[in-house]
Amino acid sequence: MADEKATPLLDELEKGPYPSFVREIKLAAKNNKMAAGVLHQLEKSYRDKIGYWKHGGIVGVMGYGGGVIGRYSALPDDFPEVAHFHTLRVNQPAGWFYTADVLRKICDMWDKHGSGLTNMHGSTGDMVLLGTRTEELESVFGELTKMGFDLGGSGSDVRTPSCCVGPARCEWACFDTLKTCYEITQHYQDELHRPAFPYKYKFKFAGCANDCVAAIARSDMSFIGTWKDDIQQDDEEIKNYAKAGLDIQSDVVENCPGKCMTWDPDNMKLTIDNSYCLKCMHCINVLPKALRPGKQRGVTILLGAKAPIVEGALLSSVLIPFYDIDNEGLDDLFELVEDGIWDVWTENGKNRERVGEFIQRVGMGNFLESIGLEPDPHMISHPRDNPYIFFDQEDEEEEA
Amino acid sequence: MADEKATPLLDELEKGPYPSFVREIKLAAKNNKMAAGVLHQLEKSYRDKIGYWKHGGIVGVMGYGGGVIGRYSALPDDFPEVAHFHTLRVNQPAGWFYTADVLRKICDMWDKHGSGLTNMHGSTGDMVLLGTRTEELESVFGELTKMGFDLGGSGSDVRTPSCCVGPARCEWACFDTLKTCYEITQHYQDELHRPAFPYKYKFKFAGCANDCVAAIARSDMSFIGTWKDDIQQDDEEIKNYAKAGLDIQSDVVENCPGKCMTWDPDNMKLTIDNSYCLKCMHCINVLPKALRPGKQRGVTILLGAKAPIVEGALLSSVLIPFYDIDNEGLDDLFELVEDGIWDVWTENGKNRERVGEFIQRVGMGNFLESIGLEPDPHMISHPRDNPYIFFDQEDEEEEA
Amino acid sequence: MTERLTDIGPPHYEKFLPPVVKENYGKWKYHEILKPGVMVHVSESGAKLFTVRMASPRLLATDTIRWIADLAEKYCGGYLRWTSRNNVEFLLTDESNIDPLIGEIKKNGFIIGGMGNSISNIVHTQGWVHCHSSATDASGIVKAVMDDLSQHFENMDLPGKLRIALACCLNMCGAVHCSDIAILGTHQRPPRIEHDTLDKFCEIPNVVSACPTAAIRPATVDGKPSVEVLEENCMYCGNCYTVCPSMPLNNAETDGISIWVGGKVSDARSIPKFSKLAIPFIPNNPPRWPEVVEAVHNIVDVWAKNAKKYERMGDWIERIGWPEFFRLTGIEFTKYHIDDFKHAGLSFKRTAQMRHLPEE
Amino acid sequence: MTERLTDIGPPHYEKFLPPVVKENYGKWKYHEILKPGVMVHVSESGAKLFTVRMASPRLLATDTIRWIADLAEKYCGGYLRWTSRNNVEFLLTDESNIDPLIGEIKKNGFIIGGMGNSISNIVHTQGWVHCHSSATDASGIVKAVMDDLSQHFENMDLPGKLRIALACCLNMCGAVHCSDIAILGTHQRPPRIEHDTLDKFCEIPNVVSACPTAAIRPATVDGKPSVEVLEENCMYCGNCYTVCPSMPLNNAETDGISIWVGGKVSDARSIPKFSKLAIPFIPNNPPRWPEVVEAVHNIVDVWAKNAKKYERMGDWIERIGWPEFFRLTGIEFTKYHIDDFKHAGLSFKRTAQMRHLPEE
Ligand code: SRM
Ligand code: SRM
Ligand code: SRM
Ligand code: SRM
Ligand code: SF4
Ligand code: SF4
Ligand code: SF4
Ligand code: SF4
Ligand code: SF4
Ligand code: SF4
Ligand code: SF4
Ligand code: SF4
Repeated sequence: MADEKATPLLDELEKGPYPSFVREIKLAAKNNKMAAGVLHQLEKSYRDKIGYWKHGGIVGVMGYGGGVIGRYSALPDDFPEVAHFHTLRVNQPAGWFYTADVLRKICDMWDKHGSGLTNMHGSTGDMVLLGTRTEELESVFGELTKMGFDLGGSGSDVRTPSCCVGPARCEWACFDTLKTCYEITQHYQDELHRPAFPYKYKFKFAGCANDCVAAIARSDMSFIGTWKDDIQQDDEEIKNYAKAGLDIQSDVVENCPGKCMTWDPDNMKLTIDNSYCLKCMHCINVLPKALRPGKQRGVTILLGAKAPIVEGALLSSVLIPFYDIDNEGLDDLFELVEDGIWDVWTENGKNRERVGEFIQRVGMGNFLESIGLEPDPHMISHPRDNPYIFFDQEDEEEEA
Repeated sequence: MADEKATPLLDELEKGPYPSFVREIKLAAKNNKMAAGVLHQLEKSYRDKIGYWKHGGIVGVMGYGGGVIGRYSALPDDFPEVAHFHTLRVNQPAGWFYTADVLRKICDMWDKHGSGLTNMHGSTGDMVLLGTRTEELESVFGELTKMGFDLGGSGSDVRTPSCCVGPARCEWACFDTLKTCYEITQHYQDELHRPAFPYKYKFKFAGCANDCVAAIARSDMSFIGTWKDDIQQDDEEIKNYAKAGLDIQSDVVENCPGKCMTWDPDNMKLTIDNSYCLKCMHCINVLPKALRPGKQRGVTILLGAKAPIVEGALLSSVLIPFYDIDNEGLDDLFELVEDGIWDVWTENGKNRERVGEFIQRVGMGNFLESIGLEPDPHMISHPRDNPYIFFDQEDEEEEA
Repeated sequence: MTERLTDIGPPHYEKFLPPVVKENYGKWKYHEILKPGVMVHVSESGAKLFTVRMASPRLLATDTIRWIADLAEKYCGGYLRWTSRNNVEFLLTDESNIDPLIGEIKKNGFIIGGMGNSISNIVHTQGWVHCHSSATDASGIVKAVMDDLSQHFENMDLPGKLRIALACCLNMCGAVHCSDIAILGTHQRPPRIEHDTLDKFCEIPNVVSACPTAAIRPATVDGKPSVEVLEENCMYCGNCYTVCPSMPLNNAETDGISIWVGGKVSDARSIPKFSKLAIPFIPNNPPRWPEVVEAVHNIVDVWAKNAKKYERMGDWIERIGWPEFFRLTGIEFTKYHIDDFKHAGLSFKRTAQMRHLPEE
Repeated sequence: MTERLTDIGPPHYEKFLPPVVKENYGKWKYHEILKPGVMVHVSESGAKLFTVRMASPRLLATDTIRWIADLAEKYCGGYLRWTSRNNVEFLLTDESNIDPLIGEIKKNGFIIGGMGNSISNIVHTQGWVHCHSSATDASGIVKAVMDDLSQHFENMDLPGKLRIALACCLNMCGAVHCSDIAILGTHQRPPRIEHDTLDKFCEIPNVVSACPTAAIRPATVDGKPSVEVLEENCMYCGNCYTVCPSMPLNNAETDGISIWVGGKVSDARSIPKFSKLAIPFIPNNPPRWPEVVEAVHNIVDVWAKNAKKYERMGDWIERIGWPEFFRLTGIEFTKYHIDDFKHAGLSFKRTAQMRHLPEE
């Protein structure tokens, strides 16, 4: 054990053009013992090719069941600074907008009470404050709430919702992602902080089918903006693109999954059969000055995405084909979620069964019935191809 | 019970332009009591909306475990003529070719020993002799073998193989479907007549991807003709089609799933990037005088199709991407089937588990290993998307 | 007495090949459909083989087979074949024989066609004529449906081939699961258990393990070993009945038919696919099943009117989308259409790509 | 003492929106990428908002955040945001501030880019920095891979967007299962059972039911209640460890990485899809995992060279076919690539449509 403080392996990762996390840990380690501890334990992990963290126990702030991930070093004698190394998940502002001011306040607080290390942001969307001791948790929480921040979710609760930048900066937002995200987050504060579900429940909001927040892949309830009427089209701008050398035929028309576009090169005229348009965004993406989503906008609401544990990964699938969320508001939705989905899932879901797995187990048809939604062919990519239909007894009586 | 012989409901089915099965039954019923019996029992079924056949017991000819389906009327008192009504499955000649002569001989025999009713043919491919009594079975069998015919399969055995008309009349046959069908049938006489498998095993042979015998949908082992080199192309004939008014662009090029064709209307020149051709047959189907399969021909062998019972229907999937069957012969194939597939399946398959279900249960990778075939990316539509890999212990030792 | 022959296999096909086929075996160059039901194959040698395709009800009396043999003798040197969809093919070398042959065929009440972009014969099964498993008859529905569609057999007036198949129970004999339109006999009730005989005819452990949904449990009824069925788990697959005669499923009140669409077998253009549920249930209504005839007619019509050239039913539906299929056909979409078997999740729409239907 | 606040939720986002955003909220008309890492959004009002996107290692020290805040104050009126892939976005209204800002960013060793057809930041997780479950580190591999690929972050020289993600175990935090390239920490051994503590820390029935393959059975070991694992049924998913700390899976000898390709999230052109297995296993080789870097580099290169404009990894592979993907990348195809989980059969090639590879 030559130089206890040497980190020859991690030092290798200070080299190279991309910003280095090792530089960050060292920066924090200058004034912060916990950061130094994590640096040295990590160097040992690099040497031994294995992690040295123990399964976290239940730690948290008073009255909350989530928001803190407990973490303990497996080698507390060697790295006493990180004997405790819990993280706090701090609910980010919708769209991840900050001011210089508020960031500095958080930094000051975290230097005082934690490791000085953060994740900006965690994969769910939270600001992750990386590493502190159990006895600091209440102080951190107190200072956060004073600044107007609160903790996000962890465990079997509503997880911190997140959204794309949406109408704040994007010309394609088909609904107000930030407002919806904020309002749903506020409405479900209790569900976010006090786990009462079979498993986690995530919300994500993307303003259009580009899905810049990966909602369809990683949220139990995914909101994706769309429209019903015709794409707004500016023929002059299309000509400009064509004149500037864009190959409308091969770049736009041939990539259209709806196969609903034709290009007349002689007249530089693009024609869209909007009744076949799948609202995929491709043509709009390529011709942002010429094409825009229609005016009759809303969301498609999809249900059930999750990572592979246990039954294999799922993508969300259509639950509500179209909802004019900005005009019709959230009340009906709250009702559907609370009195419908959560009620049924909480009542009948197995422990650690995400809502997507639950639906597959009980059957989408039964699930829809239990939450009071009509089956709609937009919910499926195709009808069943196996003949194993469970017929209701009632229906039979009628038919017989 | 007015007129015992009246069949008012069935009579309705003598009307209309399509040839009538009722007419056939009545025709036979003129001279044949069994045919009359089935007519009247059927009329009762039409009246009552239910079938009146009992589960068949085990009946058959000496030394054979298959080829006869036992059948008894559920109402033998009302319809004593069909108290027994067994069918014989007679192995058809490959390609369903007959001479007038041989048909007449079969008819004479069947009038004597059976109902005078047939199915030309059953869905597996057999000539089905519809309805006789247990005590007639040996006589029928004796007369059939004298004419050079034998029984087909039933039960857990090799089922009667069948094939498309192939090189006998079709210009697109990429291998000799009739010869292969005949030789495999002859080679597996024992397996065809003496059930020794977990369940049935069907062979079907189609000369090209049009699959005129539905091999990929209903045979455990499906042979489908294909080629490796370039489509044979006659540019003059293509011009003729175009001149005659065929729209090569929309009818041919735009329907090509390989997206590998281009049409130059000015020079009436069709160009195929054969390296991307999927051998789907479409362009050849539309331009039979101008395009033909390549010269380097063979088969793709696929495994596992079946109807839905129990685990859901399966289509066959690729086992051997390409095999030059006409030149390399059947010996290697017999070895693979007998010492490979059947050995493993018979040893490890569950009762009533088709080979396709068996492969899904044990895993294609393991199955290939056990039959000694190398994995090939042509066997899959895509690699796994779930992370649940069972690593071999051996591999790990090496890698560690 | 002569030796008892066994395991001789089928006769060699060469015995039955007409001379023109033997001479040109593997040497065919191209073919042309001359008119509905008539095609010619031309060999590299220039030889020609004419085929006349005749519809058949499949269930044939020996007298009809003799009549067919006579025709073959008169016009085809005695040669003929059946097709994989149970039609009869007369194989001629003398072109001038075609029309007289067709004349005789029609005179006897048979029709010709089924080639090219038409509806060919309905592949089907036994039904009430022979099978113990059936939820409906086979031949009767086939006759009624084909009477209605025979103009599409006799003409080539469709966008592409249309293959209809019928199976009288979920065992699905034939390739009905991959048909443009599949007509399927469907039970709606769990098996009736004949406790009296069950122990005698069936091996209880086999019965229990036969059930894919584990709905069957051993039970003692009136002192006898038997089984019980958890009715809410039963999906009426009939697998128990196949292994145990004392558990019949057929039921005059509740048996009937479901209709499936969009399957195919060929690899032409698109890959093979299964048929998907269109109509979950239509009660049996013999002798002519008018509701089934009407339902099939409607689906064929809507497809024929809307599909592009060469577009099989399934490819057409994939292009327009299932919501549009249900809208155009007027078929009701119900919870039964949504899969709830093994791979159900994969049939949910896992994308935001969507066409909104016109508001009506 | 003041009242303890709870359930206040996050601050309202409006507090942090720059004035130009508030004024033009929902009124943006179009955008243009001006150069790598710099874009402008133009409002219906004519107002312009410039965005400069800076790479971030995600793991940030407070001092770096303060430096970022300082830059925002100096050039952006104090306003900035983070993106959904953890990059920093400076929000400017004064175009002339762009270059000085970029100058300061680069001086401090950060880079800008990640826009348009480029590689953006690698979404990733905790690894050895914080998680108990990890089969590999996260940040270290990300750094090594991005060092190698940074030219594709700083330039828009690719056919389409390329999204890489990393998760350090099969729990797959982040959306790695739908990434163009996913780097996944992978265990290869069943859990070690710490029989001493198991009864104390874990509820045995929970542990038993947590296993998706039913590999875990209750057992008594040295007189203590514990469990045993049927090793041949274990697929190293780690679900048992999640519910029971006494069953760790990590193993310095056999842990490592698998590589997955062709997933996507957006609905643009094609629908979202899962990533598929490319390389089943690469051993851990810290600090710079050269084999992983090389493997990712190769896949990116082959894709960049062969894909058409806008063609995401998965769409490209679907066009050329998986056999061609394996041929072009030189990656070995093994039995591990063939699915054997729930929906395995659906990934078998159920068609005779086939491209034969050139013989080499
Ligand atoms: C911190 C974070 C990773 C990161 O570095 O960003 C994370 C970290 C953990 N995740 Fe996660 N997950 C994080 C986002 C995700 C995501 C992405 C998302 O939310 O968009 C997913 C995939 C989407 C999903 O929910 O399916 C995800 C899927 C999982 C799973 C698998 C769940 C499943 O149903 O398949 C587990 C296992 C479990 O829940 O038992 C898991 C469990 C965990 C645990 C709590 C470990 C455990 O077994 O208990 C990790 C704690 C690590 C630590 O020591 O800090 N984490 N986890 C992310 C949360 C930060 C935040 O709040 O912003
Ligand atoms: C006669 C025939 C129908 C017809 O009218 O054409 C037929 C009739 C029966 N089939 Fe079949 N199958 C017939 C071709 C098929 C086909 C088509 C084929 O072979 O190409 C299939 C679908 C392909 C397949 O094998 O999967 C087929 C799939 C079944 C099944 C479901 C098997 C499965 O694995 O899913 C059963 C049920 C069983 O085996 O227990 C079955 C069972 C039966 C039984 C034996 C009924 C039973 O439960 O034991 C039927 C006897 C009916 C009777 O009274 O004559 N039959 N059966 C066909 C055989 C005639 C011939 O030899 O040419
Ligand atoms: C005679 C027969 C083979 C046999 O050994 O008996 C046959 C014969 C021919 N088929 Fe077929 N096919 C025959 C059953 C099939 C089947 C099997 C089935 O229907 O169960 C299929 C698969 C159907 C499916 O995909 O579901 C089949 C799919 C084709 C196709 C592809 C059609 C498509 O577009 O998907 C072609 C090509 C074409 O017609 O352009 C084809 C083409 C042909 C050609 C043109 C081949 C040739 O050059 O000789 C033959 C005349 C076609 C016609 O009738 O228009 N044949 N053909 C079968 C006639 C059945 C009948 O009586 O109607
Ligand atoms: C800033 C950000 C949203 C946010 O709230 O943070 C964003 C912003 C924009 N996205 Fe995005 N996307 C952002 C994450 C995503 C994601 C999510 C992800 O990567 O995890 C996706 C889905 C990726 C996938 O499919 O796997 C995403 C798929 C797209 C697409 C569709 C690309 C495609 O061809 O599949 C577009 C359209 C385009 O670029 O032509 C798009 C277009 C855009 C536009 C042009 C929208 C606009 O008009 O403002 C924005 C600038 C694009 C750019 O960077 O080139 N954005 N975008 C995210 C930046 C992440 C980063 O730092 O790199
Ligand atoms: S998801 Fe759509 S609305 Fe949201 S940022 Fe991306 S492109 Fe804009
Ligand atoms: S949004 Fe997509 S589907 Fe609609 S017209 Fe544009 S490219 Fe086609
Ligand atoms: S499968 Fe091919 S070779 Fe056989 S008859 Fe049909 S078209 Fe001809
Ligand atoms: S055979 Fe099919 S894939 Fe090949 S060129 Fe012709 S249409 Fe295209
Ligand atoms: S489909 Fe069913 S009822 Fe019809 S013949 Fe086959 S087994 Fe019998
Ligand atoms: S019909 Fe099928 S599901 Fe119902 S009890 Fe019998 S085997 Fe089970
Ligand atoms: S992916 Fe696994 S190891 Fe990595 S943070 Fe998530 S749970 Fe922990
Ligand atoms: S790692 Fe997964 S498969 Fe293995 S024992 Fe644990 S839960 Fe079961």
